[in-house]
Amino acid sequence: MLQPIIEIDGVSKSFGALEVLKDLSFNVAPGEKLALIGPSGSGKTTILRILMTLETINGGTIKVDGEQLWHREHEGGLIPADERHLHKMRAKIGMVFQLFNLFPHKTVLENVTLAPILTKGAGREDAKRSAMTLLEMVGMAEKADAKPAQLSGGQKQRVAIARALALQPKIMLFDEVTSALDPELVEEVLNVMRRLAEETDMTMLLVTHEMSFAHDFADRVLFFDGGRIVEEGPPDDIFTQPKEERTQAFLKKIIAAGQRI
Amino acid sequence: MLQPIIEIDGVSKSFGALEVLKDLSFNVAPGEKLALIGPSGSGKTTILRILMTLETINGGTIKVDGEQLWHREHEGGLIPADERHLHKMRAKIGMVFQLFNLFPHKTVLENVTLAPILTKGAGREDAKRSAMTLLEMVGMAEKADAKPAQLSGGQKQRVAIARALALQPKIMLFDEVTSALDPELVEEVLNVMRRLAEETDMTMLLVTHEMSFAHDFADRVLFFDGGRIVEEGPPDDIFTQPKEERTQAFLKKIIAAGQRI
Amino acid sequence: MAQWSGYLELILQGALVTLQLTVLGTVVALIMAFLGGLGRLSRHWWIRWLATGYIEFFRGTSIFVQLFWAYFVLPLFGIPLSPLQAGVLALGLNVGAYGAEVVRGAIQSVPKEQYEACTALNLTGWQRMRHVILPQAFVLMLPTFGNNAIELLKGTAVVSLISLSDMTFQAQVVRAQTGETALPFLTILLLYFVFSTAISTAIRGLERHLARGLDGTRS
Amino acid sequence: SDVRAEGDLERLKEQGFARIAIANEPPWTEVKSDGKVTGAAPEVARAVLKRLGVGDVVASISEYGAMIPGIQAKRFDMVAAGLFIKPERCNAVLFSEPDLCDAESFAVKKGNPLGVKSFEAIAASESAKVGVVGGGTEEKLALGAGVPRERVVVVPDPQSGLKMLQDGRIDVYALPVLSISDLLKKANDPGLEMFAPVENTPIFCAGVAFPKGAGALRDSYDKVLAEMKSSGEFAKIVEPFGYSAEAASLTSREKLCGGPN
Amino acid sequence: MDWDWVFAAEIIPTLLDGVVITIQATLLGSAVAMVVGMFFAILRRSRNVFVSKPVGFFIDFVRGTPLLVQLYFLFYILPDIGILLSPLVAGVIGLGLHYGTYTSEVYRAGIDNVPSGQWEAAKAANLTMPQTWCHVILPQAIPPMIPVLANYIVSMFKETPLLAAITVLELMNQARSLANFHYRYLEPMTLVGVFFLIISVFSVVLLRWLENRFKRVG
Ligand SMILES: Nc1ncnc2c1ncn2[C@@H]1O[C@H](COP(=O)(O)OP(=O)(O)OP(=O)(O)O)[C@@H](O)[C@H]1O
Ligand SMILES: Nc1ncnc2c1ncn2[C@@H]1O[C@H](COP(=O)(O)OP(=O)(O)OP(=O)(O)O)[C@@H](O)[C@H]1O
Ligand SMILES: [Mg+2]
Ligand SMILES: [Mg+2]
Repeated sequence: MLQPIIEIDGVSKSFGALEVLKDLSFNVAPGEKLALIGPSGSGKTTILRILMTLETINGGTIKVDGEQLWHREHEGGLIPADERHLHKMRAKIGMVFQLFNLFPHKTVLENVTLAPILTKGAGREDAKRSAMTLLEMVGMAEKADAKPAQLSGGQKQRVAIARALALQPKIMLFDEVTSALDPELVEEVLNVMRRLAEETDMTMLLVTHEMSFAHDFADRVLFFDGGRIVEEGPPDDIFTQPKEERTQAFLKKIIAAGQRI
Repeated sequence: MLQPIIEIDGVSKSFGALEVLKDLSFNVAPGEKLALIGPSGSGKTTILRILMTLETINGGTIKVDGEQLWHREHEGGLIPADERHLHKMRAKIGMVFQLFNLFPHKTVLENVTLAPILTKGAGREDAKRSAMTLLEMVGMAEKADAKPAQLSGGQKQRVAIARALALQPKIMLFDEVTSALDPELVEEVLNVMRRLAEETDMTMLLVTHEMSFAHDFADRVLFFDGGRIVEEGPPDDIFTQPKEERTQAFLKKIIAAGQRI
Repeated sequence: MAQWSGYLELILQGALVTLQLTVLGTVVALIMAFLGGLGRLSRHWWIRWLATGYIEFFRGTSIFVQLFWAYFVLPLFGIPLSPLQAGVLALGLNVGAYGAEVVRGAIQSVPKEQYEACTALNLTGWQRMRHVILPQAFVLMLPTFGNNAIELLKGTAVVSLISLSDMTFQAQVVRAQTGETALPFLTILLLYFVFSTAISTAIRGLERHLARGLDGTRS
Repeated sequence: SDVRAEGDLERLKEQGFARIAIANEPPWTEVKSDGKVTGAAPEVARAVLKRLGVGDVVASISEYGAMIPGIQAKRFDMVAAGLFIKPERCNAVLFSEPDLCDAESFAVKKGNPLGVKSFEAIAASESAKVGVVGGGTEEKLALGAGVPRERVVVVPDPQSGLKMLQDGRIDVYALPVLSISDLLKKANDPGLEMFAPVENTPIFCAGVAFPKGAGALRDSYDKVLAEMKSSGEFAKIVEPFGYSAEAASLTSREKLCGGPN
Repeated sequence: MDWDWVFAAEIIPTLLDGVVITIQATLLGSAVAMVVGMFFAILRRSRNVFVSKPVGFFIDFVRGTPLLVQLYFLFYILPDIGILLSPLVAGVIGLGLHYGTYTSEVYRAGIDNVPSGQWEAAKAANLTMPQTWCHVILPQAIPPMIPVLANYIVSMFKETPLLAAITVLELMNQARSLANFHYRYLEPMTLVGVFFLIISVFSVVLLRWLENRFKRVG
């Protein structure tokens, strides 16, 4: 088997007294499309935020692309990573947020070119050209000069995807990227993500409440509850013949709420 | 036939250039339970707000309980009513709002007793006693000393109903009183209103999107579109064999959205 | 050093005057803030004008000019004010003008649904203000009122310039007696800080007391 | 206004005290640490008023410049601060006969490094700065001798002026002899010395100032003052403060005002 | 007492000299306040409590005590420890420090109002801290601050008369000096009031404009 691109090993995380992740371990293979599902508060977002270094961890180790994420090797042991190391590691990872988090004072194009110019020293013209290609791909090229405030939610999210892609990360993290959207706008964003999954060999981690999308999209599904992995497997298994009681109960509730799986 | 308790005659209302009500006329009999239904923006809320004197009218006349609402008779003609006249007329009418509009700085009990004490000069103890009877009726007696912020939406709305009843109005206006509630809380409010409809002979005007409730509750249904009455009749007729095309289309859409009628 | 205790007493006498000015000034400021703030929201244009004129004039000109005017010029028009009266009046009117904008802003930020509920309950305009709008708006006003009170406290130092023997003035006197500058000034700096801390603590306490239940958790 | 003026003394008698303005500039005027008002000028006024039947004086400390406006604004009944009798002041207020006389002096750094002996010398020097008390006689002397405005530093009170001389903010500090000696004694600073009398300046004599229109009161005051001067009581009061009783007798108000007042 | 037009006309040039100093002190004081406020805001956010707590206390202290006394302190006491400031410099530092405590609040609020998602997006875009501040946070935080900061400049302008206490010959001091000299308070004080009123009417207009201009970000 290939060397995993993400190796999570015994990670724990608490907010104050609340233990959100408990001795969590799993790997992700390069190019794998992984869906994280589970009830609210089960820790899905927290994992993605830890991978993006937006939250620290309390215990365990994480390797990304063969290198420690939160630590540096030093005289045989591990010491906490410094900002320089984190900066280097972040270059491998991109993230798309539930609430888009576009920069409101910059145009669509500037949102996409900002990071390449600043962090990769890309030339202004080069950056623009690649940005336009990406905007083309997400169907937002003709809005390049608009400000985020002038866009619909779905359009914003497509720009946010282009922005994350502009750094050419090896791993993309998507945290409920459609849940803040009006129902009629969800599909346009999912379409972009479908194309992305088909056309690139990027590793993708997806947190979602859209079970049917997770089903189509993922190679493998992890079902979380209470900060632990309760069940994992290919989507066909998880969604049609879940083994664990908690998974069954969760899916039942989803179906009762009117979702197709 | 009895003298109508509400006589709306040729009323028109505009917001700026937008004509919201167009030469509208209809009567309401004493004790009648009337449901107003229709698509969004058709002017239903506006009628209730005009009856509650929260909006002025641009033309036509309204009589409530045999007296002009927005005018006073003067030397044979009609002149606009002054605040004193409006104050007198408002005593006949109570209203329950979509967003409850409880007074957040007062307890549940104080919310209910405030108006009787101030406007009817009720004694503090008398007012409390009647308020407790009303809170009993809406099932909120044990929360008498809570502040609104400590209540769920359904509880808030039940208090709001008790508050409106405390002034013993002849007419009660309900404007989508359940549409801001979580689905599981809707029923508790509708139950209170059902009891109210059965046990009192108050005149009630109800704006709602809950077709099945309108069906059970109302003696007569008015279907509005574009500021006019398109069709009216007993609920059985309107909901099961609507004559007008627009009514049919509206009900079809409602059913498609999953509502029972 | 024995003498110093006498001087300290002098400064404490000044502190008393400073407190007196602060309390009386705050009372005047509160009254003016409500008059001005409600006046700006009046239905009558002339009341609105009057209130706006008051607010803009007193916020527009400096407290110093107002103080010197009250002290030296008003007597020429037959309104002789004692230094204390002039100080209280100038400080109260000045801070009241700032407070009026706070009152107006707070009243306007009470949602319009609250007004509508009052109409539906047939409350009169005054009842609505007194029982529904002001109690809610007051909580919003408090923090800024606290800041205004501290501004007023600091403003009292300026009245030493019209020879009212407040704390700053007494520090000057002590300085003239002893030739010692650092000690009296450091003493009064400390006293002012104690006063302003007392004000902000009191306001925070009041705020907590009034806000109780407004954002309470559901039980 | 004369009708009221006749009543001035009666009024003072009735209220039992006179409001006087002082400057807190020893030995002219001084507030002790226990708040007691003393100094040569208030002591003289106190003794005279006692004989007139007015029990005591109540003093407010004021800038020199604010004293005459203060009298005009009826803030004080009189100024007993050692205000020099000068023609332009005689236009604004009524003076008693002279009581305290003193010559002008300079406080300078040890050895008078700039060698200034007159206001003209200050004017002639390139950069010498002279400190004067706001509204005092020295300000007019300095400006009159041609010292430019920027080099006449108006100090807010006597003590501040001395501090500024010590700190080198001013080069010369001009005040009457007795004031400077008192300040120097208190400061006990071997780096400072006094130069007196200042060349080209007369001996100045001060009197008590009354509002215009209080002529009757002033005349009664003068009468008692004259009696005290001849009985030697006057000398007993002023000489302990360092003033010469004789100097005051060598001149008169008429001479100092350059005419009747 | 009656208004004397001749006297009023005579003193206007002297008062204008004072206006120049007043404006100078206001502008310099504002510049100090802007910079100092920024430092206060940043230091108070520091994670090191040995920095944030003392700075917080200092800010509360300066805010809670009168500027007049602080000016006395700067002018008359600092020389004892060998720091001799000219009157205008002491005044500008006093104004700047005092108002710096206000502007630091404005900066803090402005920075806090930038949604936390912006910090996170910047991190996800792998920007460094300085890049995040310059390209993401400050461009969003500053525009809404501008009207508030301008408001404080106007307040400062109205407090410059305090500098009279440390012998700065600004407008108010010129007026007092004239009043002392001529024994007339009516005209100088009234004229000063009129000057202040004129300037603040202009500044109200300016402030309204700034509020409209910077109301919307992006
Ligand atoms: N910054 C924080 N401080 C305190 N608790 C937090 C914080 N962030 C998350 N939590 C808590 O951690 C737990 C896990 O949160 P997380 O956001 O990872 O859940 P999730 O699985 O993404 O849920 P959802 O489906 O609702 O987004 C929750 O109980 C949440 O309240
Ligand atoms: N204060 C107002 N100013 C301007 N337009 C208004 C105002 N209030 C209502 N309208 C407009 O009047 C029309 C009728 O509004 P109304 O609220 O009466 O509709 P409705 O039938 O209650 O709709 P809904 O079912 O959405 O509540 C709408 O087009 C609305 O936008
Ligand atoms: Mg989540
Ligand atoms: Mg409606």
